Amino acid sequence: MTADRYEIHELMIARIAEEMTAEGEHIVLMGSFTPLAYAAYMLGKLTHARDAWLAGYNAVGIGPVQLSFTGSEAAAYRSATSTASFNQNGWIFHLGTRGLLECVSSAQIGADGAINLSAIGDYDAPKVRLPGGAGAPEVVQNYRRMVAYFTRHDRRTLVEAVDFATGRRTPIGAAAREELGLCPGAVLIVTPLAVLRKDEDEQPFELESVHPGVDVETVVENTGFELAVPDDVPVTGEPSARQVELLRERIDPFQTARFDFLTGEERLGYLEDLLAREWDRAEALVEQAAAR
Amino acid sequence: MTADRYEIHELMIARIAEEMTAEGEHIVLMGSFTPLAYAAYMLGKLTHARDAWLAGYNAVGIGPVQLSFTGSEAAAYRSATSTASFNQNGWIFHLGTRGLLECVSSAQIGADGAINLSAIGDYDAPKVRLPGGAGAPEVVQNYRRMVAYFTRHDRRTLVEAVDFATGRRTPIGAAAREELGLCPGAVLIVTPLAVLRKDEDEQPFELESVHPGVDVETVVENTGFELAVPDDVPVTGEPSARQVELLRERIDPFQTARFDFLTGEERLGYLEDLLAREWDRAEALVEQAAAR
Amino acid sequence: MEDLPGLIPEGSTVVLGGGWFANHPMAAVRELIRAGRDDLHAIALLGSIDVDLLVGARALRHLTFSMVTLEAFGLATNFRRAVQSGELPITEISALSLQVALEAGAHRVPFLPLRGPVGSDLVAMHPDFYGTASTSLGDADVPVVKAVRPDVALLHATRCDALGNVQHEGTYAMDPELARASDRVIVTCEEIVPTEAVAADASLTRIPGLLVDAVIEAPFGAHPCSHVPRYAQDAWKLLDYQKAALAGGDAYDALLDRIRGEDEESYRERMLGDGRGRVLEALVEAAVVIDEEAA
Amino acid sequence: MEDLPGLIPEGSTVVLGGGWFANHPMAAVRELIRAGRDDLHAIALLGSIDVDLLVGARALRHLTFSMVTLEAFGLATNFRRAVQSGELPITEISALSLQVALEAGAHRVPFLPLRGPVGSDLVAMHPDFYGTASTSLGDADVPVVKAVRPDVALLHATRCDALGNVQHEGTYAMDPELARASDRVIVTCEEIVPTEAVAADASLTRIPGLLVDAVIEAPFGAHPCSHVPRYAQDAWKLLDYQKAALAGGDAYDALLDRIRGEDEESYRERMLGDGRGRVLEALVEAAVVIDEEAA
Repeated sequence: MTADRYEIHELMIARIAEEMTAEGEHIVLMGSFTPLAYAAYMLGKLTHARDAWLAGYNAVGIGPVQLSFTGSEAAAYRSATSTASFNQNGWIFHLGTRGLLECVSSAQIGADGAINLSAIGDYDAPKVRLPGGAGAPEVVQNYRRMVAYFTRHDRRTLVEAVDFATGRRTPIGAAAREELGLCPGAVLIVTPLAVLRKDEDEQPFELESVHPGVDVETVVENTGFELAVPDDVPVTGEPSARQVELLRERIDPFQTARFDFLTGEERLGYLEDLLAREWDRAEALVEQAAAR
Repeated sequence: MTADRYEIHELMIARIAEEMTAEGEHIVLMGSFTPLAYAAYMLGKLTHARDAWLAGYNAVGIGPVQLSFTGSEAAAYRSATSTASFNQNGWIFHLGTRGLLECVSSAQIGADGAINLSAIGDYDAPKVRLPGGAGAPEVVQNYRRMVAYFTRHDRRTLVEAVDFATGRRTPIGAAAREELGLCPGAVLIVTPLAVLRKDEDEQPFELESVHPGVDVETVVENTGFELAVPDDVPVTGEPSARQVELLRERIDPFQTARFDFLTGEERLGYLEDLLAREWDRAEALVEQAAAR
Repeated sequence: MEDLPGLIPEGSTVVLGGGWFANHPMAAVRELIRAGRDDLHAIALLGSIDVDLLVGARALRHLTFSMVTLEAFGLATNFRRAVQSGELPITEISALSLQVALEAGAHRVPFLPLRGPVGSDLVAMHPDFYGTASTSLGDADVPVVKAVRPDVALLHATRCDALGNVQHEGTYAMDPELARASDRVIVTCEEIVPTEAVAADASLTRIPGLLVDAVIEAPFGAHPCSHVPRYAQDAWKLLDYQKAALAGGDAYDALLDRIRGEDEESYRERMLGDGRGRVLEALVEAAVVIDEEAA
Repeated sequence: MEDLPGLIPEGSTVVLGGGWFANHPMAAVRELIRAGRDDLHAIALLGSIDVDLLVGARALRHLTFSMVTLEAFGLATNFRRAVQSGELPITEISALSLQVALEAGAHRVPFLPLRGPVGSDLVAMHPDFYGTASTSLGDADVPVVKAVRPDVALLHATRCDALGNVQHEGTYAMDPELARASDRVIVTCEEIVPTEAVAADASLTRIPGLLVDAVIEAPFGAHPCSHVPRYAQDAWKLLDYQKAALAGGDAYDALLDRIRGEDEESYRERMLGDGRGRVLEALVEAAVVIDEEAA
């Protein structure tokens, strides 16, 4: 049953969660701060991918954790069935052949699927120095599935060529990947307007689906690189009522996944609000303990 | 105070224990079955090298353990301050630069310090197939000190050239070793007759000391390779009364370190005796528990 | 604690433990700022306020990193400014490659092979770090990274004993590998305990004492970062920090002056007095694992 | 338990967990003998009765090892005879190099560098395993070993859960790396427990369940080897074994026939009945750590 009302980030989460499968030997790791992706992992784990393996920080085999700025880490350890150093996890999951799904959110993505997390403008004299890619350069290369998600779909984000390729999945074609011993899997882009995918190195990104109410023209106009548009473009599936309920009540009651959709000015205020609720919850616990 | 009475293995243990120092960043590991060496490690740890680091099995930072066939492993874990897989210990201690003292007991040792733990006779059609060297090939190369000990000193054991070099410390000279980033340190041979040492690749083993009552001629006659004999050969220091007491009462009450001095025929009977005492101790515990 | 900076020789390359907002050695970072250091080459795997504070206090002459970010609070303001202005020379290395390079340092080998970031522009940019190997076994063009051996590792842990054994109950990131790779290892910890307490749960010991040169007791030593399961990140003080950094000028100078004018005990009183510390502890308890059966 | 041999394809390369007399997967070894296997390539890091029994039962077509010995009980009789007669083809590799080669397999890289056994005759004997590498970073002639990726890892543990998480309380040798290196991982354990029991002490989990293909409950599954802290090695039964092996002929055939004619439950009754198991457990308790203060 489709939800009567949902927000766009909930649709994106549900679409990304489709990529979560319960393939036994693969794992999904919570790495650098990407709350929308985390919500998708948890949603998959609570619905169609109950046997999926999750990890975060040094905790491996964790349960689905409620997202919060101050609680996700603690919940990960409380539910973990094992722990391992970043290096051990790096070898086995990130650099091995056992990574299932990696979501990245970069400043730019290019026609070739390259992502820029380093610098806008000249690398050596940047207009904006970005945070850097953490493990994304290796991870987009070695995981089974790569999803780049963006909270805006425009020609400044989806560009012909990125200013700097912090990471690039190469090759992309399944046959070429398998020949090199790499896991096959397309590059997926999920935005507030549409889902794009690239299956072959020599072919452009294809428009996989447009979200309800979005017309194809809008997507093409706002994409800075050539887009293959099939004759019949499907509409992205909407989240179910149950998915939306799980997201709002269980997975992300503090709405951390909405965060990236705010403008810079809105953010700090939203954050203060959200943190006030986390604080109240903790303070209530302290008061309860004092009362006992 | 020198002990009034001691057995030859106790003298050998005390001499090997001298090589135990408490150098902070170095460690001594109990690996393959060499009870005489273990006794030396424990003796050092209980006397002049109290700060020494010991490890055994996956247990690191262990206390001095009483030697027994069935108890050393359990005692190692009970006293451990950390654990690590063989690979982690391999990298950090064996293959790193932190191994202090490695004792080996091989079938043969050559004039060049090579040890044979693989085969007597032709390797491909051996007269006696030996156990193999475990980690000795890497360890004799990378540790600070290498001691080869033998329970007999004869020309079949100390040979001009080994039938097969399972391992060989190379180079031996301190300057050449340091140039390669290897820990400096001589090759020492400790036998029931004497202590031999080799400090330079191009120089033969030198007679460092003879044990009390052994004449130099006997050592030379029973050594299968050229031996440099100084004008004045010192006598090996005898174990102190306290050392012998520690060995007999604390470290090795079951006398496991005597074991290698027995002939093949004597061994199984000796072992049965010794094991009967270990069994009695455990059975008494079961009976005590039942009585409670 | 005041002796810590003296253990770090002039010009040292210092690698910082922890990752993201978890368990950075913040008490040690503050102490370096109090000592007026301006000579350090920091290596940060997944840096946040640790790096931004060192940059803001002009303690670094170079930074090697894979990421520096204040995540939800925004870009790392001082880091961004200093790189954009050209004031801070940087070496950007992808995280897994940096991890493997430090592991190579720990293993005392000159390089390690890995399934590397072949499509990244960082590879061509750093040919002295990202290389290829061929072997007598028939391998050709295998991606490798060059070993990194820091002078000093600066780590924070849950508890240590006098022998230097180090236990983390929660996030330990790659602290064990940093300890193995570095010539000198300095560990601050929530508490120093008797060795018997360490031996009682030896599987929690992440670093054996023989690798450790100094242990220093520093309660709340990761604050405002988290030290789970003891306390959560102090998101409120992180927000205050970011506001001061964004304001810059006098506001940020005042922040630095307060740190320089107090010791760690005064810092704890200022930051965690009036029961705030207990709320940070309660946040750990308040964290929710979703009941899969009920969901 | 009876299904275990079916999980190991014909001709598999099988790496055995444990080391010396500690924690070899002996119940699994016996089950392979019961199934009449004669097709296996065993890899034994530090083998003892596990290898000698497989060789004595003619289960192996090849053996890769660094050491096989019955230690105090003498040379491994069947191993020695089979190699001396030329019946058993072997590949002898030094232990640290074999460990590193398996780690290379685990890391999915073709080789790893290490400070190798350069003086050993084994190096020249196996140029397809011990190699050298040069790199674009300027390294030349760095010793390396070729990756080893076994088909199957056969391990014994203290407890597992249904998700395949594996905990060892005592000796785990390099079982974690064997699990990572091998395509299929089969673990016997003293007991299968609920996942909550595993999560209660997650730092004891040596192998995460996603690497594990099958877990099988096998109490005393390491016997006559040790599984500390549950039970010590059964030196008395090891001595019986060696006497039969030394006698050879009918005596050793009778030993094999007894194993083949029973299941693991009968084996436990025969070996550990009448309270013998409790004594093996008491031996762990009887072990002595020397009091350094008193000594």
